Amino acid sequence: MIIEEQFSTGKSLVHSLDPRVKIIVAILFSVVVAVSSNFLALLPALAVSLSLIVLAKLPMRKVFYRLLLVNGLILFLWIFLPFTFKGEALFKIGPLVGTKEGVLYASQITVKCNAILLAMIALLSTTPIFTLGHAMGQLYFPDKIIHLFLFTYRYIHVIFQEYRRLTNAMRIRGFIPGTNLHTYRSYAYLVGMLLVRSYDRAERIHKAMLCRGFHGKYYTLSRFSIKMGDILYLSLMLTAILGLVILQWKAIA
Amino acid sequence: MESNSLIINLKDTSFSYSGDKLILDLLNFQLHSGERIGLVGPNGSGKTTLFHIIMGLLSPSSGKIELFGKPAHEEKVFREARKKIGLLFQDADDQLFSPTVLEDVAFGPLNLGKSPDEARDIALKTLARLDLFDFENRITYKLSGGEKRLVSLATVLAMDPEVLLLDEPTNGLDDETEEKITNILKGLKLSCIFISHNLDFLFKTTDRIYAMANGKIFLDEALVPHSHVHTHKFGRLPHEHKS
Amino acid sequence: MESNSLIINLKDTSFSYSGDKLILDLLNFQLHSGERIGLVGPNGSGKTTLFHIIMGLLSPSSGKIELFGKPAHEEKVFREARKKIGLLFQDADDQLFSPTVLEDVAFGPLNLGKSPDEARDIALKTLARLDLFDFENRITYKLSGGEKRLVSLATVLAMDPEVLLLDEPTNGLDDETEEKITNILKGLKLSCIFISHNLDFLFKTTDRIYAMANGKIFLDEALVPHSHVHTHKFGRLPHEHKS
Amino acid sequence: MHISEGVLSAPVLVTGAALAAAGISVGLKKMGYEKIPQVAVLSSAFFVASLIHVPIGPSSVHLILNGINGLLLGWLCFPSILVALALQAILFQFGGITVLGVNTVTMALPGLICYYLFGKLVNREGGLLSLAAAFACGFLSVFFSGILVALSLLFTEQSFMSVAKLIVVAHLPVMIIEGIITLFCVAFLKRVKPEVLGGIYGKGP
Ligand SMILES: Nc1ncnc2c1ncn2[C@@H]1O[C@H](COP(=O)(O)OP(=O)(O)OP(=O)(O)O)[C@@H](O)[C@H]1O
Ligand SMILES: Nc1ncnc2c1ncn2[C@@H]1O[C@H](COP(=O)(O)OP(=O)(O)OP(=O)(O)O)[C@@H](O)[C@H]1O
Ligand SMILES: [Mg+2]
Ligand SMILES: [Mg+2]
Repeated sequence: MIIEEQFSTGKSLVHSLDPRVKIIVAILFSVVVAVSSNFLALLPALAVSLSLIVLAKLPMRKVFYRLLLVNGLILFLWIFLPFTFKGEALFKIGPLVGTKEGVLYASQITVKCNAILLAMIALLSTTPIFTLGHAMGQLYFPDKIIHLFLFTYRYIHVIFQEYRRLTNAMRIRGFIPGTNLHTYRSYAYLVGMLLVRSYDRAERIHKAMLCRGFHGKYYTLSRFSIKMGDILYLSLMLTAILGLVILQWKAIA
Repeated sequence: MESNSLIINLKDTSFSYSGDKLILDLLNFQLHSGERIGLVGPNGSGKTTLFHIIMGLLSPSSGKIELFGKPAHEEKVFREARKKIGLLFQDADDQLFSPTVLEDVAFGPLNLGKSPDEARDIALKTLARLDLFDFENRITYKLSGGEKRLVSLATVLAMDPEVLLLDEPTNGLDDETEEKITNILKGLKLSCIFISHNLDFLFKTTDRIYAMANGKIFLDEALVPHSHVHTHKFGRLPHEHKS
Repeated sequence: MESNSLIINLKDTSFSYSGDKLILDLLNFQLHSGERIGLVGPNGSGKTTLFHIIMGLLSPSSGKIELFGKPAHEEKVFREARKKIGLLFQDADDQLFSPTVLEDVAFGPLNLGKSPDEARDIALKTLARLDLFDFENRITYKLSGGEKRLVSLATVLAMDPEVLLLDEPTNGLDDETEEKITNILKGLKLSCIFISHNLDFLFKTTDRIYAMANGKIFLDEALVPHSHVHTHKFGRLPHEHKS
Repeated sequence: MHISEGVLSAPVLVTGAALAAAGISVGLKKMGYEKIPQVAVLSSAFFVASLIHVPIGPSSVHLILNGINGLLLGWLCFPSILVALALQAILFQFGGITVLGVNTVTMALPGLICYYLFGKLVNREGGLLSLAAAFACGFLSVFFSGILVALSLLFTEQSFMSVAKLIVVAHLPVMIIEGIITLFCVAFLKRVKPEVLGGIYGKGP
């Protein structure tokens, strides 16, 4: 099921790290890689995130499948960029001229994108979503966002079940989706029904909260304790990220 | 349709939801054309699951399913079969998703390729057949529990199925409505399986009663009247004896 | 708390959802301290609605409500009362809204002004009392139906209520969990009202059973054992007699 | 509709993040603590609904529904969409951390615009006008999103011109489908439970 957290359970070093450390590293790493433009920095970055994946001991096939799914837009760019980018001709397909600059630019995007994706899988997807929520709370993200985030993920599961039951109801009555008004109308009704039910459920949840003395204030109980390993890992990763910054900066200069 | 032909045939079918406990355990079951079967069993014994397996909404982990003589292991075969097998869900809230009763009842016929006018006609006739006059513009979401049940039944009957699978059709109905449904179902010339905890209802509407337990189905030959002491739910209120 | 004092007192209370059908119709009902009451009634008879009226989650269209001797017509009185009356919702998914079990059970105590450490302590003790060891870090949405019920009960008990209102606490539970809950509830020294369709459960846990119908509540004095002939569900399979 | 990590330039990313932060902080101000469960459950519903793939010819597209999200949530569609996108990024790596701001703006801003343009019209008693407004809401919300995606690509690199044009054109069928779905969905809500359509603040903008 697509809403399950496929990579969140495991016994690797990465899984056991303090989630706050993982969030900080993931953000810094993503930002630095996203603004880098030189292969001298990008290729090492890709190496870093690959090693994180290896450390996390994730099933390679599943990771690869994820990458494949997400690289759609990138593939799309590859069809265009080599031909629309002005520069030195590299190859020809019929009347189209592919430029060296275009190919380089497309490669740069590809490396960047995958380096960040891999790091996100290795760092964020290896943490249960609720733990991430709590950790973000401790990192001073706005608490309304945190509670919205936690509540939303909690109820995605309930609503997904309702969605499944309604689609079953459609299937057993011979519904076969096609490109026609009947299909679109039926899906619109399905969405409408989900919204109505969610509205009712929200009301019941609010009542349940009132019954337990809710008066507009949320509390969190989670505590994390930073360990020696976390500090070590954090310093190592900060050094690596700093290295990437220096590489990129030197390449420009 | 020739009589006595095999409509549903489950051979050594097993199923579990999450890999642990087997809900169906090498279950064998057959429904022939014209048969009327009642199915009883304790809560959680897997009756509903069995219906969902038959309809192809869940896939068995092992075993074979044949529907109308064709082996069914892909969606395509189930899609054809669903045009001929009508399922009533246990929870009426799961069955209705259109804004109005008319649209919901017409949904099936439309899927079978009827024109909007024909579908509307069929829907109105089916509603009339269940005495649901003036229901067509009611909002499904606002129907009472019993009304939802009746309309759900209408959505199934509107597809003119050869086989009816009803999951606790009398659940939550008042006595009057229950009698109405019982009479309607008695009158239908269809093959059918009715899940119910209400033996009285099953005696009136089916020919044979099976029981489900431990992932298997048994023919319950011992379903004969016997007597013992019990207390009764609405002692002082007017009540009928069921089960 | 003196014994026999009036805890809940509904006088001529009426209620309807959208102005049409009266769900509660001049209903009178009283709960005294120490009383244990079972409430039965057909689907849609308004049992859940009654609980929501008592808790101030719905407002009656007419009539008077007194809680702990105080007339309750404003949110403030209900807010105080909710600290002493624990309500278990019919759908456990409405009750368990926090990500983890510990947070959910501690939610009530925190709102009552306990410190996070105290709340944590209370939560852990309540879980232990229900034999829910090692549950604190479980994810609520991943619990099974029975586990969800037990944890919901823990969230209510953690607030140390004087009165328990449970809406179908044994619904959808397997026999083992049902027995466990029955035993826990038998042991609690609280005033309570339990809604259930399961008479067996009500016999074991309550002293008196009321029935709800036509918007009113009746004392079901005729809930005494009597005997008559009937057939039995699982004739041949091993079975227990319930209701 | 979201842009992958690594495509956009730093200035575009920063601008997106800043705009998103502004929208989100207004949204959060307007969202009292007691509204959180309601916004969250609706956000979950939108999240689940966006997993629905509707066929279009031989291929299929997933629903976006940012128009109707805007109609129901107004300014609160910023936090709602932010949370949904964050979950998508963590669960299946659609989008990501650095593009979160840009993606939030491309989805939520059109929703908000539709809320102000059509919120009142859609809630009007019956009539063709209200249905037309619903269609326009679904259609334009996707159109605006497409434009915003195209703009963020163009500001990154001039050579994205043809890609950007293609993205807008390729979304034309999606706009039509979203228009139709929004129309029927609004019609459904009006008949079944108008309170939902009244939006989180009660009655339109
Ligand atoms: N979606 C699901 N995921 C996991 N377990 C499930 C699911 N649905 C049902 N089960 C479990 O499978 C078992 C059989 O369920 P099923 O609904 O088929 O029983 P049933 O005989 O219809 O019971 P009832 O009389 O209560 O309707 C139960 O133990 C139930 O908890
Ligand atoms: N939010 C609501 N809006 C309108 N009608 C409602 C609402 N909730 C319940 N009803 C209606 O009020 C009546 C009483 O419902 P209630 O849930 O109180 O019954 P119940 O006795 O608890 O039934 P059950 O045994 O099925 O739980 C039903 O007819 C129901 O359709
Ligand atoms: Mg069942
Ligand atoms: Mg109820």
